[in-house]
Amino acid sequence: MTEANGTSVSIQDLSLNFGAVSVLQTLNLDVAEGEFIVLLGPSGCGKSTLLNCIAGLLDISEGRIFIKGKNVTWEEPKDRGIGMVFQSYALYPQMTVEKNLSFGLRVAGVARDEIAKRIARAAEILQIEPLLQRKPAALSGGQRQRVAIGRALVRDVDVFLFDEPLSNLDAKLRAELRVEIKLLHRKLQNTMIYVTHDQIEAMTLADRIAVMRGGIIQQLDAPQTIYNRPVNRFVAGFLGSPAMNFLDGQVEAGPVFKTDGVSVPLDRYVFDGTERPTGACVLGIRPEHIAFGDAAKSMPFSASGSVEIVEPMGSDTLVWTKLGGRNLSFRVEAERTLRPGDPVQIGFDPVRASLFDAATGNRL
Amino acid sequence: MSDQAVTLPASAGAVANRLEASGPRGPKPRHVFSRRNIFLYGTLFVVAVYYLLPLYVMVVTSLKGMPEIRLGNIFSPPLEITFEPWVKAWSTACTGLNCDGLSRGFWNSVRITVPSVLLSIAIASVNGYALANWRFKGADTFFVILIVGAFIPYQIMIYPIVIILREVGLYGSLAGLVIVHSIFGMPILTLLFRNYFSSMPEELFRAARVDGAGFWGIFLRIMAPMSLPIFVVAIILQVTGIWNDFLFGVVYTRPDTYPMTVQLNNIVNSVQGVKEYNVNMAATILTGLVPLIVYFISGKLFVRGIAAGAVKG
Amino acid sequence: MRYRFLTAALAATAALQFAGPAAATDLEVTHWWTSGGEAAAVAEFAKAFDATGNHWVDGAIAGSGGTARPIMISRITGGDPMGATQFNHGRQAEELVQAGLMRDLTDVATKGKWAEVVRPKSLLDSCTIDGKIYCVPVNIHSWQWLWLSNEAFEKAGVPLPKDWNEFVAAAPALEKAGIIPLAVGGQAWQSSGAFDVLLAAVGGTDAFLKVYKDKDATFAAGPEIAKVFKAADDARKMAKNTNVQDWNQATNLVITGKAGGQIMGDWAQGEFQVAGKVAGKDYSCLPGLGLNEVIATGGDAFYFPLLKDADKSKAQEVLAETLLDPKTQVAFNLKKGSLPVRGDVDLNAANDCMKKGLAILAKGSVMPWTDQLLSQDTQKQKEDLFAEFFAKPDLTVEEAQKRFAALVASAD
Amino acid sequence: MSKSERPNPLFRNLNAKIASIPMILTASVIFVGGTVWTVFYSFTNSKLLPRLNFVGLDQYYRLWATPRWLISIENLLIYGAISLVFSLVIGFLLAALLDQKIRFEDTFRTIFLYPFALSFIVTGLVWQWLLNPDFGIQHVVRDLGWTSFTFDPLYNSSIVIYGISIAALWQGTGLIMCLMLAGLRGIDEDIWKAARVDGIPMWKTYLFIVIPMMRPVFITTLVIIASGIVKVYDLVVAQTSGGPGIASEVPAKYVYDYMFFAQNLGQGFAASTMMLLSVVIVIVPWAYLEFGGKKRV
Repeated sequence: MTEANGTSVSIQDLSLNFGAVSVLQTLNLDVAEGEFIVLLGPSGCGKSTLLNCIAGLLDISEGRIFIKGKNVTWEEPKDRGIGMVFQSYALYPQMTVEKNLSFGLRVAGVARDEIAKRIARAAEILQIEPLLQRKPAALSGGQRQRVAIGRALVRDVDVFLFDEPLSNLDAKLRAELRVEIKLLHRKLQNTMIYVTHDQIEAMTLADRIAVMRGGIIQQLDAPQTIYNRPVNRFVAGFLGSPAMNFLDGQVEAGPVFKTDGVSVPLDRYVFDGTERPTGACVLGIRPEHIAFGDAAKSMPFSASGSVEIVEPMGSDTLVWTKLGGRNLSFRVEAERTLRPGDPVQIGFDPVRASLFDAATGNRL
Repeated sequence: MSDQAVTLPASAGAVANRLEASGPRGPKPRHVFSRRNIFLYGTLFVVAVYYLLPLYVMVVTSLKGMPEIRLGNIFSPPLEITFEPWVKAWSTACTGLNCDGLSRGFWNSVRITVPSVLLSIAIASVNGYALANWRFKGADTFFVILIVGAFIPYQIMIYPIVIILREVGLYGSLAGLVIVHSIFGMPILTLLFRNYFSSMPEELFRAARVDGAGFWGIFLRIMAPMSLPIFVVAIILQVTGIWNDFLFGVVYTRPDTYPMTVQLNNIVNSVQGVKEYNVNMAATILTGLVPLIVYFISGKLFVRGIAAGAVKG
Repeated sequence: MRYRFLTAALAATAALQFAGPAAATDLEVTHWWTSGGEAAAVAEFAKAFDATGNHWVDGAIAGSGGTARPIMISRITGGDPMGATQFNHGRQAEELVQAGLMRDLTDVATKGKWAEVVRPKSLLDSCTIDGKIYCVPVNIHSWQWLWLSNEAFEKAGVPLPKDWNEFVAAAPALEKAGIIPLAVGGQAWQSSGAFDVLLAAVGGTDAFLKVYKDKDATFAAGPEIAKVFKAADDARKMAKNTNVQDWNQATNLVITGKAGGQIMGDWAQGEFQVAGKVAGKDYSCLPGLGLNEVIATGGDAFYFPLLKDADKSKAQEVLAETLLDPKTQVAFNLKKGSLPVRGDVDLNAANDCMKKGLAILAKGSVMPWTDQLLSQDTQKQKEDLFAEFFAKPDLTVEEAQKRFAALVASAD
Repeated sequence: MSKSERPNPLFRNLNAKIASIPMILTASVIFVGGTVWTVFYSFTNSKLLPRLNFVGLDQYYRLWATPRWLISIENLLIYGAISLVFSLVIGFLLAALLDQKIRFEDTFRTIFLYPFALSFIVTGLVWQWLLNPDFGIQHVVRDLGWTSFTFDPLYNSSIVIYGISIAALWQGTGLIMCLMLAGLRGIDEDIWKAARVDGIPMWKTYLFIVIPMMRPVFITTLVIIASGIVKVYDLVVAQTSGGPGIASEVPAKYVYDYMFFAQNLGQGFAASTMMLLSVVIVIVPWAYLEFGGKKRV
């Protein structure tokens, strides 16, 4: 993962317009050799479009794309040294698994024994040897996606592109294959660019996550950084399940955050810049960072309220209460039995919180 | 829907049973002669009679002798079955001095239909594929022109095409006729193929591109093998259309290469004395036989292909 | 050039002697003669031509001339001409000749002394454009006949009419006996032709020429033509129960006694013959509807497209000669029911009706017909008008005459 | 920049362009070229052969003063309205009936579809015969004793165009039914389940839910029906040749007759141009909206 000295994929000032609609806007992204990058965002954010641009399946309007130091902006997909895995697997239905795997190699005129060698290796890695003579229609979803990955594998390329590869699978299979992809990456040490809207996949797989919205990369960082220090309210809200709590209010000199009868001292909060802003802002705090009961009392901020709703999740329980007139959720251990109406004491350490400008949404 | 009719009440009945012993229990009874069924099959049957009537009359008449036709009722079955009219229609009916019936026209039609069907489908499928997957600038404009072209009555185009064919020296040749059929088959076929290829997963096409296949590689190795239903539809439409064509056949061929429809028209309109309805009907059925057989064989595939080519827009 | 003329002349001579060239040449001949009598007649041509050692490739196109002509013209203008083709002589092929697509037959005609043998002379005039001869007239067809079913009149108990007026008078009796008085097929040219016949018979030759030759629209709107329209009105009333399309289907109604009569050209006679009917006994004919015994010299002619192939060109000449050969003329015209274009042939075999026609011809009572006088365009408009007139009883005589006059005014 | 040259836009998708040459030629040379040529010569007085003798709009004045042309237009409108409405309604109803999970569906479908395999010439001949009052349906019914029964649509000027439509519908509804059936099969089963649970009557489900969902099918169907309507020719020729009189004339026949029978190309071209114009006015904006401009990502 970390001979990150060489740059594998480099995108410079890339823009893509469809007529008057701008889909990607002056985008820059450098992916290091062997790095696992996840492009994360809601649908329509341009993440798949970006991936297709990298693959050469879409012609870009502006900018350049380098793969392995070579300008591939105008190259055909096959000449870019990439392999790609699609959401719908995109297996050729009339060909057997083996033919599916070898199609690209046959097109490229690779020698027959070399093809056999590569297929054997890929089939071994993905454990699909028994399936080689079957047609895609006779495979389960998970098997199909393995074959689709295999198709990228046999190409023996430097860069793997994944376009929401697990979205069509059920939850259990998704978790299994997620692990397999991670193992695969560790084994192959290839550069991988992975598009998903699933934050768990992003968090578990990525070396770095690029959170996208409206054709712009909002934040590009390691998963933990993005989780803990989101650069804006969008990123903060998009990552994390259950979602971060937001409280609208004011920052006043002190600094202190105030909203309907609640004031949170911000002495320990690490501001982004050196300036101490004041004015309308939003305070975000993740449910797991809210302490409960006795532990809450020792927090720099603490308040009391009553339970509104209880959502048992199995491993823990999500409890909803009100703070300053707004809904606030927090986690308690599954063993705790709370009922609506029970009084609760909550508290948190502002160092764990995030503060966003109410107007721009940017982190303060 | 019918299986729900069985399963839903069954489970509901299980619950009810515990509460009320006399309630409905087990599968919901179904009546073969329910009002719905009588209406449904009754309507279908009546409509089917309307559709079959002409065929019935054709077959029955073609098996009757002329005296019987003159006396009788067109719907009554033949008292005495004769295959004479069929033999005559196939091998001895006259047009002018040629008295070899439809037999010659049959082979001419085969010679015209086969290459025309192949060429028109080859062109239209590639067009549809290029339009669906490789849209280049201006392609849509040409496509719109093509679709509008589908509305142009053929009669209007006869003269310009005569001139064009004359200029390229193909007038009167089989090749010329094949080209004409390909041209006029192009709009609807291209529309069908374009719709069909558009409905295929885009990712498949992308995967093939990543695999390094080019325009022709993707078409021949990925798209075409997946497109059996739409090819069947195209074949059916073209075989029927070209086999049944009269206008181009008569204008762009010579008498010794007249297709079957032209000869049918000649036989039917060459009234020598009394109209021989039985021979006409036999000739009519014979002429329609090839497309009819194609339909009967491939009916199911036709619906499937139509679904794929027409439904997704 | 001189050499070619020489060989052509030699070939023509050879053909006349029925010692055809050794190498048989296939010559495709297109025509629209497909009814029983017509097919029998055309077979005579084919027989005679094959006897010269060449081969007649028959290109019959069924339907009417209206169906066949576009196909012939497309082929000639499309650069794939046949060896020879039928047209009605007159103005149908005018433009093809002007465009230089048709072959000049002047040399063949001079050799064969056509100018002397073809009679009446107007036939050859119709083939002549700018002093050159472009076609071979093969028969004389006249439209002006009323064919009557003797059987039908017997059944209705009325005597055979001697002219149109008596025929109209007999109509109610025929109708009462369940007989259609007048059979007029549904095709437009039949109603239009019937009107022209009425115009020539009821209005007279002068009126006919005034309208169609001088294109006198005022006259066409006048009282004399109104009389013709009155007659046409009678005709359509008598014909209203005819449910057939083809002319020979209509003739067949007369043959079988289901209809009293039919206004149709002399080609109808071929149908009577094929059906084994005898003129004077089973059927009767009234030339000029019994009112104006004049024969129009319309008819069929063969035109020869200009061909590149020398052998075929030679065969064309042979065919041209053959068509006018006295024996062929007799054989063909007897079958076809038309009159031969030569005055010097022996027609003893001719039947009653044909002899009537020959007698009129011998008297020189001839007139030109619409094919020679009017363009196809005008003909077609006329057809449309009379098709509508005959099919639509609520199109009044006055309205129809007004439209007819307007048509004459714009005719060419 | 780098070693890869910016490709000339003309050569991008080169293979696709090469493959589209037949289409481009057909569209531009035959359809556009032929049309332009036709329109151009409609301003001349060409007779048998095209010639450049311009007469301005004379051919058009004459066209619109010709009763036969006016009748043709009127007939086309009637025929078009009948074909459109009845093909769609009958086609849809048959498809809906067949979609009820019935037995013998294949048999019924084949029965409804087979006429489509027959040419208009054949169709016309058969129906001309069935509708002939002397030995067709009328004759048979009269023989059964109902002597005043009259059913002679092809021989009655005022209804002949409806008579012609009988055969047209017989021939064409099968295909429409097939298209509709395909469309119905493409509807998500869950829609039906939802409608059933909500207690929506079946006809309402069809009318308000299913039909709106079948828009693409209706569009393809419309293209097929409408192009058939404009082109109607053989059927009329085979059944009535435009008769009785000129009561069942249609524009395509007018064009053909005047171009070839009357040897008046100018007039035929003028009529063609009017037909083309109406097609273009109706179709082009729709076709462009439907097929042009729409970009796929």
